[in-house]
Amino acid sequence: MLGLNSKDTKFLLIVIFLTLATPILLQPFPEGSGMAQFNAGYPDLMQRFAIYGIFAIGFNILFGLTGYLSFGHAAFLGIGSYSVVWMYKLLDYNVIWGLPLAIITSGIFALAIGFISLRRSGIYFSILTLAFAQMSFALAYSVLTPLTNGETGLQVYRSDKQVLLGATEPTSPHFFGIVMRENFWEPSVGNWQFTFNNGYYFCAIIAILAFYLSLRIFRSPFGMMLRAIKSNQQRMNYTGLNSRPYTLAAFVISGMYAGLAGGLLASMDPLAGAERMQWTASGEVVLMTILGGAGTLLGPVLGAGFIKYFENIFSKINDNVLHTWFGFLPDGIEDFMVTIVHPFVGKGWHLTLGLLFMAVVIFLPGGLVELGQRVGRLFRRRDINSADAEAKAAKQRANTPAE
Amino acid sequence: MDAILLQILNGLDKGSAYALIALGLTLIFGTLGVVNFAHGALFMIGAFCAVTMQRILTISQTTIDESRTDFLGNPMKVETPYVENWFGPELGGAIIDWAVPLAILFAIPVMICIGFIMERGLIKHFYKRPHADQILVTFGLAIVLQEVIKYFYGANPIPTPAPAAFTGSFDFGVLLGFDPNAIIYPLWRLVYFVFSLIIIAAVFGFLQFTTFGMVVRAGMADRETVGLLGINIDKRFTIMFGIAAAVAGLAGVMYTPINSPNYHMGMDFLVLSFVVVVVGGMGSLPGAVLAGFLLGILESFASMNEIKSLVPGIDQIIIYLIAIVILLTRPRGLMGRKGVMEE
Amino acid sequence: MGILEVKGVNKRFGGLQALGNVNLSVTENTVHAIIGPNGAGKSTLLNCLVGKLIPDTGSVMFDGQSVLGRKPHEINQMGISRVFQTPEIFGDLTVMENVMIPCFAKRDGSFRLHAFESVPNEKELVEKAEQILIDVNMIDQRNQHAASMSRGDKRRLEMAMCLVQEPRLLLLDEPTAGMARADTNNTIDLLKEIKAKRDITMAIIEHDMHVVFSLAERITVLAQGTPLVEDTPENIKGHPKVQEAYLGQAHG
Amino acid sequence: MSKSNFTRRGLIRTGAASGAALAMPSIFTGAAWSAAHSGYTNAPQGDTVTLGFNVPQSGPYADEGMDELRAFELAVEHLNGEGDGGCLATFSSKVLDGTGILGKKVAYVTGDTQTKSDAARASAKSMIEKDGAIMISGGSSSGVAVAVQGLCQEAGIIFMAGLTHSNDTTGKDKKANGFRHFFNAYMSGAALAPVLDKAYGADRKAYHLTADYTWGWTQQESIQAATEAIGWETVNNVLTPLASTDFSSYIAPVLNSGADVLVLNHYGGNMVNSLTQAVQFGLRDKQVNGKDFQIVVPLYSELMAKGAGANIKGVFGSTNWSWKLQDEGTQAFVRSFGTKYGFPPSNAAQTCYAQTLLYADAAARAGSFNPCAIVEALEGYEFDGLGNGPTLYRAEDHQCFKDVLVMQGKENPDNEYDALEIVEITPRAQVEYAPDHPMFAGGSLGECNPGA
Repeated sequence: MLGLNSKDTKFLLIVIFLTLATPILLQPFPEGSGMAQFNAGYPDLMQRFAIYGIFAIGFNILFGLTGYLSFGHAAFLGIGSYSVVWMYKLLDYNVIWGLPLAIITSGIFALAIGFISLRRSGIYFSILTLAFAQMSFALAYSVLTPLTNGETGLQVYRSDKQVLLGATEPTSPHFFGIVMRENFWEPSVGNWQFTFNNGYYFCAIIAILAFYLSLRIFRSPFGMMLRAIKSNQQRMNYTGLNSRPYTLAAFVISGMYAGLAGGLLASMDPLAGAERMQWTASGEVVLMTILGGAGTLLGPVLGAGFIKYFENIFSKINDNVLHTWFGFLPDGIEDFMVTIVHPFVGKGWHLTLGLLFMAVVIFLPGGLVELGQRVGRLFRRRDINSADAEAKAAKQRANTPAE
Repeated sequence: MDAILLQILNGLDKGSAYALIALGLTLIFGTLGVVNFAHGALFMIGAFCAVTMQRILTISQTTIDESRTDFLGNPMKVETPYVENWFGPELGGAIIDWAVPLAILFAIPVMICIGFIMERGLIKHFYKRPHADQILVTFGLAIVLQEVIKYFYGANPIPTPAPAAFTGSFDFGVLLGFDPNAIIYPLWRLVYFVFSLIIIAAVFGFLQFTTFGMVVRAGMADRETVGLLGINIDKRFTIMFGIAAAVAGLAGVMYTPINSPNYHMGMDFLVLSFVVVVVGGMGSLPGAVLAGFLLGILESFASMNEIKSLVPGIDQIIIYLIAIVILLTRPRGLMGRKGVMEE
Repeated sequence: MGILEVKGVNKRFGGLQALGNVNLSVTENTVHAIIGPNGAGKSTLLNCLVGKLIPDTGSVMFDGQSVLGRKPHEINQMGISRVFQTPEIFGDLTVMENVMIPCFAKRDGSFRLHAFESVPNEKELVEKAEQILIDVNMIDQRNQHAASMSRGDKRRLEMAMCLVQEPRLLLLDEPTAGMARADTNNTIDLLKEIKAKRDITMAIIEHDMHVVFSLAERITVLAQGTPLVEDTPENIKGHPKVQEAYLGQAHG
Repeated sequence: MSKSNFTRRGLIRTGAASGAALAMPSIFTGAAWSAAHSGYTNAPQGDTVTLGFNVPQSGPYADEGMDELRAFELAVEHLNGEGDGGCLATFSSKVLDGTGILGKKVAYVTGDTQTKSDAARASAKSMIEKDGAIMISGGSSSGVAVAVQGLCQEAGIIFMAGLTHSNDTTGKDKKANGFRHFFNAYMSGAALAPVLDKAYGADRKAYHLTADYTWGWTQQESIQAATEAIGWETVNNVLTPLASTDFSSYIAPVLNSGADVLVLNHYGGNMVNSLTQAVQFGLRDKQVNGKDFQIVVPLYSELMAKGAGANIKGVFGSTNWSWKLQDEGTQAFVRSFGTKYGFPPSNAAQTCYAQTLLYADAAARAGSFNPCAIVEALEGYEFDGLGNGPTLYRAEDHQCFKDVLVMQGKENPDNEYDALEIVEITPRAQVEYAPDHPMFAGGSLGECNPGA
């Protein structure tokens, strides 16, 4: 189906199901319980999961397949966001104008940056991409303020033209009247409450398309060529293939994915901040991809979810919350437990994240996907021979130097 | 003319700081083949060695001064450092004043220990892993280290002044026949510059003239052969990691009076130091030093008003611009070897 | 006129004259061996043929066209394939994929963005790849990871990857280096079989005289960067200059 | 043991009969974040009301964020009738009685802005969407304040800004749902100029180093205008990259430029480093044009003063408030803060404390949590007793007008909290400006947005 073999079709269907059921799956705890803190099924975070998932899927097409480690992909994220907000400012709040533009402009920038950077390989390539992204960030923050609104971030002002804005049109991002920030269904079952948000489903559908596209690329001759480049560039050249156009195509495609993700960020929330282009943001997508499992299809998405979850959920756990959790304990023990946990949550969420990074890299060289596999293998020992593409990719990565 | 001389001086000084950090990074990469994203954190820990030294020297005896009140109206607590109690305010004050230079003695063993622990406990398991894994695990370590420092020392910058003898500036202009105040430069920065040169020279001398250094250099060139000769290269590499950590740490200690240390100063330097190392050429020590000075001087020039008025914002991007130009004209940086980190 | 004409090629590395005035003519549909002691310039010559090195002077013509200044992939597209001393294969890919890539390269040229097609759907290429795997007796290993195979298998795979492109000239750089006797003989048989089945020119650089004399129709002897003699195997065997070159090296 | 509920949904569920079957699908055409039956976003259900405190907990301003958080916690305590009540006793409005707000106990959630617009908005959104916060407060930079203020306007939530000093927050970027208690760059300039005139004379040449982003520019523009008004000449204004940690190449040419005053339009780590390095250059020991060279730092904060250590001695700057003030509001606040935490609060903390009380008071006076009712209650509101003297929340731009403090680095501080001393309390009249002042032009408040 859809040009996929039955195994991939099954895989795709599972991913579609998981994506569509996210608002339910991420609300496992009833409201009012101490664990409700860990629920992640609210629109903003779900949107971020989908958007950063797209970002990481795209990054993986470059890094996972070709092994070229770009440290500047955040630049395309920023360019995508700026494109969309500019369309709001000039035309109207319909995201239909901005999103294609985001993909095109980031594609053009990726073509230019990739054309120059891909003249070098290995860490020299990484530093070139980093340099371009950092320049974009520094300029966006300062000199280019008329274009980017600098520190504050680009946003729509009442004085903006918005030439297409109709009288009855929503004044926040929408897709032909479907307003992104609105929820179309807020059911509750017992103590569980779920939020079905327009914006999330908009992102989710695009994310599924993006995933499907990446699945096709992985299975295509082009994807095979990219893996061949990662494996042995010398043989590639002596097989009559020039690797540069392939890597450049991969770079542009992944840049367009990043632009799309940036555009979606601005579609959910009409503000484009310059920090989106900083090296830390580029580093974040590298971490997401490797953490989840570079070169695997689902890994980068898992990595993206993992990091965004920590950023948004763990950073909000303060001492007050801790006291609620451990409130059932006698006072002395309660305070003791709070003291123990305190450094790892709230303002210490970075510490937890750092420790988990290290743990994953040390114990799971194939990333989170490998964890899934190990667990899976525990359940079906016999099926070791199953030629699971994911497992292979994860194993390969562990065995061969990536760049 | 004097403005240009001043910026050259400034560039050399900035460059020495870059070179020193890049040197440590290159030592680790060159000897161990490990991309160490925690190097900035080592620099930061070095700086906090100075803070710790200062804290130790100012451990105080608390007395209550009934004649004064604090902000809540309670009798004022007056803190007198024990050092001042023991040696008298004169000498004791002088010792506290010299906390930063004294911290060097404290930092060397601490940093070497940290280096050993890092290498034996973590890095050694990553020699055979892909560079991406090395980056991730050392980056994770860097986050953990800086968060630990933040937990104990807070996020605010902590003032760690240079000894009083080195505050103020030196007037080069008068020496060279310019007007007074034409070319002045802070004494402590001059100290830092000389200190950097000494450390850089020491590292090169060590590698060039000692048997240990010779073996390590041979190991950098061809690890397996040296291993075959029956030399325990691993142990030497551990020591090398300790030395690199110490170099980073000392750079941090001496930098504290210039830049009040805070927990994220390592990350601030991380990207920059990688750019320096790569521009110099992966694994090349002379390249790292050369690139450090080059970037320092060009950065100084770019921040001159005359140049900024021609190209607004040039000082924001100059480092990256130079990196791009150099990498496009010289594929492996200034002095990089072929085949290193190129796959 | 040979399919490959090397004329007056010189190559210096600093003070070292690696190749001095090399002339070489390889006739179409023959197996031509280039032998010589270590440091004779065999590998340098080979690298000049495939575009990895550019000679200082001289010309290299393949089928009437100069290869000089062309990139390795362009030279390959002209019809020259190369087998390396240590097998260069795509270790992360399966055996089948390893063979599919040259199939695509042959059909599509240097670049085509076939990002949304499916590999198994390319029936024609799949058949071609399967056929070559049958030819080299590797069809059972088609889904195996290339990196996990033995050295002999990797060599066979590499040859399959070259042959599937139907090159007009196959360059072999010490194809039996480091092989056990049995493997060497298998390789000789394989090459003989290949030669028997199709019209192909082979240029072999080889140390092992057993291999050379089993396969070669013409032999060029290189010493110190210069061709000493070029002749049939029978004539080379007893040639005094050749013996001098080899023995001289053996003793000195 | 402390126990409280934090999620809106928890409150809804415990309020309503639990165990309801699958609710009917309700397809909204109005905005999200709604509790449909109340008419405004996140209307509190049950017996608590949730406030969101969004402060930097990681990044360079983490300590300042922690101080803000302390003040918030203190304010919540006081509102709920715990502790000594703090400023409730001194506040000119007497509607708050320590029983929460409108009879509802105050609960709160916290988040990390990371001092990045994106992260701050993500954090604020999670408070609104997940936790049902009805007001967001806090923050330590203008970029974040403007970003979150915009979000709150869209969502129909009240934003009570924390530390934000850029003119834009209540100028170009002002929003009907946003309120700023903190002073701004214009006020800093207006307050500093007369003091500088008195201390250094009218015949001065100033050299500006300015952080190259929005706040830096408005700060520089304001102080330049104010000092030129007293007769100073501006020799040069050099923009420095935000990421700079070493300002030596910018400081080196200063002495030779003919300037005799260096104005550092920097904040946070930038300010600590540039000031430290300028002092290291020996600028303050020099004489130019026959006068002692001077350094001015227009915006001070206690934490940055602490970071700069001895370098700050004698340097003039301005703050919104100081714990050294002697009015009874200040004393009440400092006493409860100091008793609870052991050290005096920063002016960022005071602003956050005052903002929380002001919000609670406005809700109490309006008799509703409806954002539009609160906007109405706060607009043009005159009050006193929160530490800043008589204060006005101006209706036109939602900026507070009150006295501004000119501070100077103290020569012999008693301890690390004693780095600054008050030089002058600049009266409110002197720092007032017309709502359409050119430095604040370009934006409009728009309509208050109640959300649903």
